This record gives sequence, C-alpha cells and structure tokens, in this order.
Amino acid sequence: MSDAVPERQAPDGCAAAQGASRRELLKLGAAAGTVVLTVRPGIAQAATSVLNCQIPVPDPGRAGSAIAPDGTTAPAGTQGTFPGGRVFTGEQVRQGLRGGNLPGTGYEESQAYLNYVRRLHYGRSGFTCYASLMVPR
Amino acid sequence: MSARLIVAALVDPAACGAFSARQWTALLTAARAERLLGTLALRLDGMAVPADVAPILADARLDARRERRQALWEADRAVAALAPVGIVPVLLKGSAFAAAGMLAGQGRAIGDLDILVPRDRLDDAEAALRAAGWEWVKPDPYDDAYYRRWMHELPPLIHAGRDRMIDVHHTILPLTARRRPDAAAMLADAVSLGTGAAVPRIDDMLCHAAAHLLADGDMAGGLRNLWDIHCLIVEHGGAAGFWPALAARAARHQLGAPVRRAVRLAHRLFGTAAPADWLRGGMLDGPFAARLFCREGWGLEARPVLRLGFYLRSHLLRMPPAMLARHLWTKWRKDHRPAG
Amino acid sequence: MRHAIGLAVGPATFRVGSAWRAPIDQLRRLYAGYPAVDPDRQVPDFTVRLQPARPWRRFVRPSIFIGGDHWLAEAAPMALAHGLLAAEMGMNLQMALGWRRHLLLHAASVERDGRAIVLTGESGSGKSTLAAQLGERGWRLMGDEFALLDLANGMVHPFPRLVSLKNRSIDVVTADLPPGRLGPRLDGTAKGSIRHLVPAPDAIARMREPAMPALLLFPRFGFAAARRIVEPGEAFVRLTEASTNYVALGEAGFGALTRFVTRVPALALDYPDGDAAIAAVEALWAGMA
Amino acid sequence: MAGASDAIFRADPPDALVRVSLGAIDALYHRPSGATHLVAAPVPQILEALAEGPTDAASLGRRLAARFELADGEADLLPALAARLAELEALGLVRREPGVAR
Repeated sequence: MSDAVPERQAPDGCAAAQGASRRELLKLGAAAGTVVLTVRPGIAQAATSVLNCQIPVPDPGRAGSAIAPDGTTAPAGTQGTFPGGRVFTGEQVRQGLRGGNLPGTGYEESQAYLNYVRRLHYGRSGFTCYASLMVPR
Repeated sequence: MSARLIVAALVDPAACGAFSARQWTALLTAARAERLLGTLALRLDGMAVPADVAPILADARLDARRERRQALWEADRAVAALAPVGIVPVLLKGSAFAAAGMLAGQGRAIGDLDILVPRDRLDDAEAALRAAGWEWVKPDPYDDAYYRRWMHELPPLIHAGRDRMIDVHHTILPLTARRRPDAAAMLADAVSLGTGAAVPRIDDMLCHAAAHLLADGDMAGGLRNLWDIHCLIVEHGGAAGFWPALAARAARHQLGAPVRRAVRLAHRLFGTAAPADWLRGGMLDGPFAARLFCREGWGLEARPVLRLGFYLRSHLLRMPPAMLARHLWTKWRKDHRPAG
Repeated sequence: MRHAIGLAVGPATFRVGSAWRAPIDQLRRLYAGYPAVDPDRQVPDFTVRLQPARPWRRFVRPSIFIGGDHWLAEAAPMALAHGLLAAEMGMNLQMALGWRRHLLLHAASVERDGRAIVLTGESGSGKSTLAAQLGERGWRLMGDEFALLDLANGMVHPFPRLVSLKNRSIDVVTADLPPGRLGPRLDGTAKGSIRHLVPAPDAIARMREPAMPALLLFPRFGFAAARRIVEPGEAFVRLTEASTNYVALGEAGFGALTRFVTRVPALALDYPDGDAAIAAVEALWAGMA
Repeated sequence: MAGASDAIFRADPPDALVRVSLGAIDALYHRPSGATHLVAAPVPQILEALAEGPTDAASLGRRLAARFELADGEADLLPALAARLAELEALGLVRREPGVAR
C-alpha cells in the first residue's frame, strides 16, 4: 500500500543516539525554553463543534458571589467588584478573549468576567467549555 | 428496573446467555450509568456474548485498564511528593483496591485519588503536594474555611500538569456527622505495600465502604459501593476470626449499624455469604435496596420521590439541623440539573 | 423514552430516545438511506437521550437537555425547534467521548481511487464546506466531522453523518441539490443558521469502506492563497489537539498517530474562497498521481 | 527541590519508554503513566546517558561529555543539567534514589 503514498520520509522508529550531534547537546547551556511538551486529554477541539456550551460566572457552587477585577470571587457588594450570576456562551467568551466586550458589559466589567473564566480549573462548572475555546491554532 | 439486570449479570455471568438484545442494551446502558460497566466487562471476559456486545465490553476493559494505570500513577506521584516530608499516604477506595491487587479493583472505575494522612500532618501534606505541582481547585476563602472547619478532607487539589484531582482526608466522615470513626487507628494499623504507600486493613476498608454507602451521601451510584463490599467479603470473609474482628472494628469506628446493614444488603442483592447472626434484623432495609435499583434501561434514574427522600437523609446525616435549611436551598439550586 | 430510533453511521450504531416526537421524525426522514438498527436484534454502541431540561419543560417552553452514555453537564439546553441539531450533537458527543475502536480525529475526509485526503482545522476553517463540495464533485465524502484512524493498519474509516452546513455555506453548497437531501433550516442556533445535508448515495452505501490516507491538509478559509509544508512534529501536536480520544487510547493511539504523521505528507493550505480551495485540492491531487 | 547536585538519579527501565523521531523533535510514550511527551535535545540524550545506570548530576555530565566528545568543562553543563533533571523528575521520567540525603 505504501507505494501509493508519496512519502516524505521513511518511518523511523528510533533515532539513533549517535545521530545527536555535539551541537545539539550544547543546547544544554542555553537558557532553553520548554524542552518538554506533554499531550493533554483533548476533549477540547471536537467539543467546540458538538457542544453549545455555557459558562456560569461564578459557578453555582459560589452563587451569590461577586467578581473582582482580577477574576477572583468576593462577597456580594464588595467595593470595586461586579455582580455575579451571569451566564455567557462559549461563543461570547471567544469574542471577548479576542478583544470584544461581553454582551451587556463595559470594558472593565467584561475584563473581570473574562479573568474569572481564565482562572477556571478542571472540575469547576464551565471549565470544559472554556477549555474548548483554548485550543491554540 | 434494569439495575436488577446488572445485579443478575454480576452474580451469575452465565445468566446473560439468555438475554435478548433489548435486555443487553438496557444492561449495558444501566451499568455504564452506575459506573459498573468495566466491572461487568471483566466479569464477562472470555464468555460467549453477541457479536455487537463483544466490542462494547472490550472498549470498557480498555477504559478500565487505563483508569487503573492512571490511578496507580497518581498514587506513585503522591508518594514521591510526600516522601520528602516523611508522610506515607494511606490509599483509599478504588486506588487502594487497584494498588493492593484486590478483587474489588477488577475493572473498577477510579476517579480522583483519595488518601488518608494524619490530621496533625495535614499542613505538611498540603505544602508538599503544592510544591510538587498540585493547586487548589477552589482558591476561594469562604470555601476553604468551610472545608477546613467542617469537612473530613482538605479542599480538593488538582495537579497543574496532569489535570488529576487528589482528595486528602484526615478521617472518613465529615466532622459534622454524628459518627466519629477512629482515623488514628486506621492509620496506625494500615498495611504497607512496599511502594511507599499503604492501604487500610480489610476490616477498615469495609467500614469505610459502608460509611461511604450508608452514612454519607444519598446512595446515588451506591450499587458500585455495594459491589466493593461484596468483593471484600468474598475475598476475605472466610478467614479465621474475620467476622468478630469486623464487628469490633465497626464498633470502634461507631459504624456498627451501617456495616451490618451493608452486609445485609450485599447478601440480599449479591448473595454474599455471611454468618447467620449478621443477617438478622433488616426490616427497614427495603427502601435502601429499592434505592439501589433505581436505574432504568435508558440510563435514567426512576422513582424521584424515593430518591428525594434519600437526598434529604444525606443532609441530615452530615449536618446539624441549624446548618441544614440554608445549605439545602443553595444545594438544590446547584444540583437540580438533569443528570445522566 | 417515548420516541426512539436506531441508526448506524460508519462503524458506530446509536439509539436516540426523545421525550418529543418531532426530532425522531426528522431523523427518520434524513437517515432513511442509512442502515437501520433493530432494537429487537441489535445492541447499539451508544444511547442518546433528548430529555426535558426540567420535568415540566416537556410541555412549557420545551427545552432539550442532551443526555446519553456520555454527556456534559455544561451543555446549554436547546429549543425544541432545534431538536434535530440536539440529536446530532448527542451522537457526536458519544463519538467524541466514548469511541475507542479508532483514533478519532476532528477532521473531514474525502476519497478517490482508494486514497483519502484528511482535512482538519478549527470550526470556521471551512473543512466541512470544502468536504461537502468535493463530495458533490467526483469525490466520495467520508465524513465532514470525524475521521477514524485505524489503530492497526493506518487506514481511515468513514463517518458520513449528516453534513452540518452553517450560515453562508448553506446557500453555496445546497443551491443545486434536491430538497429531499436537506433538513429544515435551523435559525438562531449557537452557531447561527444550520442546515443538515444528507451525503450523496455512494457516501452512505460505502460507509464501511476505509481508504489509505494520502494527504493531510490544514485548510484555512479567507486568506490569500498559500501553502506550507507541515513538519511531522507540528502535525502530531495539532492532531493530538484535534483528537478527543488520543489520551484514552494510550499506546495504541501513540502508535497510530506517529505512524500517520511520519507516513502522510501534510500541508497547510490557505484559500480565499471555495472555488480556489477546490482547484487547489485538484491540483495537489493531480501532482500526486 | 534542594540538593539536586548530590542526589542520585535513575531512569526508568528501558521498556518503560517508546520513542519515535518526528524530525526535529522526539515523541515519547511513557508506559507507566500513559503520557505522551514531546521532547527536543538534550532530553533524549540525558535519558540515554542515565539509562547506563543511576548516578548524580556531575557524573551524568561527564558521561554526556564523553559521549559527545566535549572537552571537560567546555560547556557550563551542570546548572542546565540540574534544571533538566528537575523537569524530568517532575514528569516522573527520572527518579531520585530513595534514602539519599536531600
């Protein structure tokens, strides 16, 4: 079958140690950036197309809290915070992360909510939706 | 209810030979919803099953192997993280069954890593885990205070690189619960695995499983916990002195009644062998058995009124009445979503 | 569930149950050419449920929650008018979260002469539209959403579900097609307007026939025409991001994906409009023959 | 993680890792964890050198220098090597021998 496939390079199961050059090794000395990237479970990409998702701000476990400008939650009424109890769709957040404002919000309010979304962790309501927006392309 | 099909298939895999296509569909759907599909798939491994059932079971075995590998790896990572501060974590629930190679671990779904550490070492454990890459899931001062004051565990931590959760317990029931298990005894008598981790004694595992099933929570997904209990007894119930030791241990943990009810329910559903004096009583077991059978063939839970009753009971079990009303209202709003 | 249908797409079988009749009737019409799954004789791989978001929501402002073997708590409830879309999403979700028999790539694929082109990219890259158009122009559409990579032999298996056309691409693709191949136009969904298209008859008739992948494309719609070779390392990373079951498959997924990216040439392809994209694909293909 | 310079490190057994070259980078499948890591030089070289047997960072640096014919002390290897080892230890690809003073 492989005759029919224009091959760019031969399949190569294991690069021989000898192939690593002295020059490559010297990268040791450099203030290397990331030398390791670990593949994460990729619920994300396909979920964007199959999922009409929403992100509650804050999540129901902290219903009633307000959102501070840095995205943390605070007791309702705290000075300088914005009211919680909002729900945004994945698409609205995507637009927001690209520089638009979330619907019905001014710039600072929008940024506070987006900061909240950025701080979401796995296990928190809305995380899967947020993760689905974060696939870098 | 299709949950009865699950029980029938687990007890006697050969019974599946007579199942119709519709029964198989209901069985597989209900078992998946009860997180028992992996267990079922391992029970049925090697049996002749219909051609369209075989790949579904094979997929479930693949998932079970992966969950097992991940659970063992997370345990390994926790051991490595806690070693520098001299803490030997005691693995709980699914991770313990898998790490100790027990029957209850075969095919079992394993979610978060649960470990038990001495209460006076909680701060050290927390610091060591955070140094090794775990982060708070809820970096929220109110939640944090709530957990530390009322719960039997630290607020859940998640590993930043692996997205896996760890629950660090210092005892096995919330501090608000009426019953006060003796966590220090569980820790002191834990069995080392030689890997840097330990697991509770068998009777402690049974006490914990019974507490989890009957003294904490609304019994959703309880069929899996009851199967754990069945497997623990099948594997160890025949040992000399097992039952008297279990009775003494349950009494020490203030879990005598839940452990006895768990044994009776296991006998009632799975035919688990137990001494006659363990099977007496149980006039009130009926609703508990009915609650375990709520799952129907489309994977939904039937009997909403019965389930609501157990939901209310779960809160009475873990909270002083004064806390209850306020908490129930927020919880209801949070939880009342249609679920799988 | 009050209403139900069993159906097969590619290697996967589903039963879809619904609290309402309308979504099932629509599925019955659009999937008429697909193999049926008889609940008295077959055990489907997956269950999808279209259930009321609250018990009373079966009647009052009906609102669908997508449930099933695999589901996401965060899925927003959908209007009953979008029930067909909910059913399609439910089936996609089962595949995305539950399929284990192939490496699942979020990609479209088309076949000619036994060899396949795999097109992957984020929503809006135009892969779905491009694949649908190629499927009407001498190519066999293998799928617009998922390509299933064989874990043992490296072939790509079809998953020719209904094509989900969005917004402007609806008119572009459906202009010359008979109404019998089209679902109702669904306006006001989270992704705008959506219309489902039944793949051409040969795509359905040959839905169990795999093909050897010959080219991997990363198309991007709306840019000046350009192409760039994608190295295997980059292709690997981008495909792990495009796969929902890569991690779940463990070593088998690693083996399949490393083999795929080291054997199949990959190109990033920018194109300004659909006609340019079709021309570019035909030119690439001619150059490979 | 203090004391990386005097700690003894060891690699997993050779069958714990599957390695496939993807041109400029290598893909590693780590069987115990089920994780896939994409790594660039010098990570594969460090893992190979460590596979010869457990050792400390300084001696590992000498192994690497010998393999790649570096003059002793030609590159300021040690701090960078210690940093790479710490990364690999965090991933579970490299372990510290138990019982060694930290």
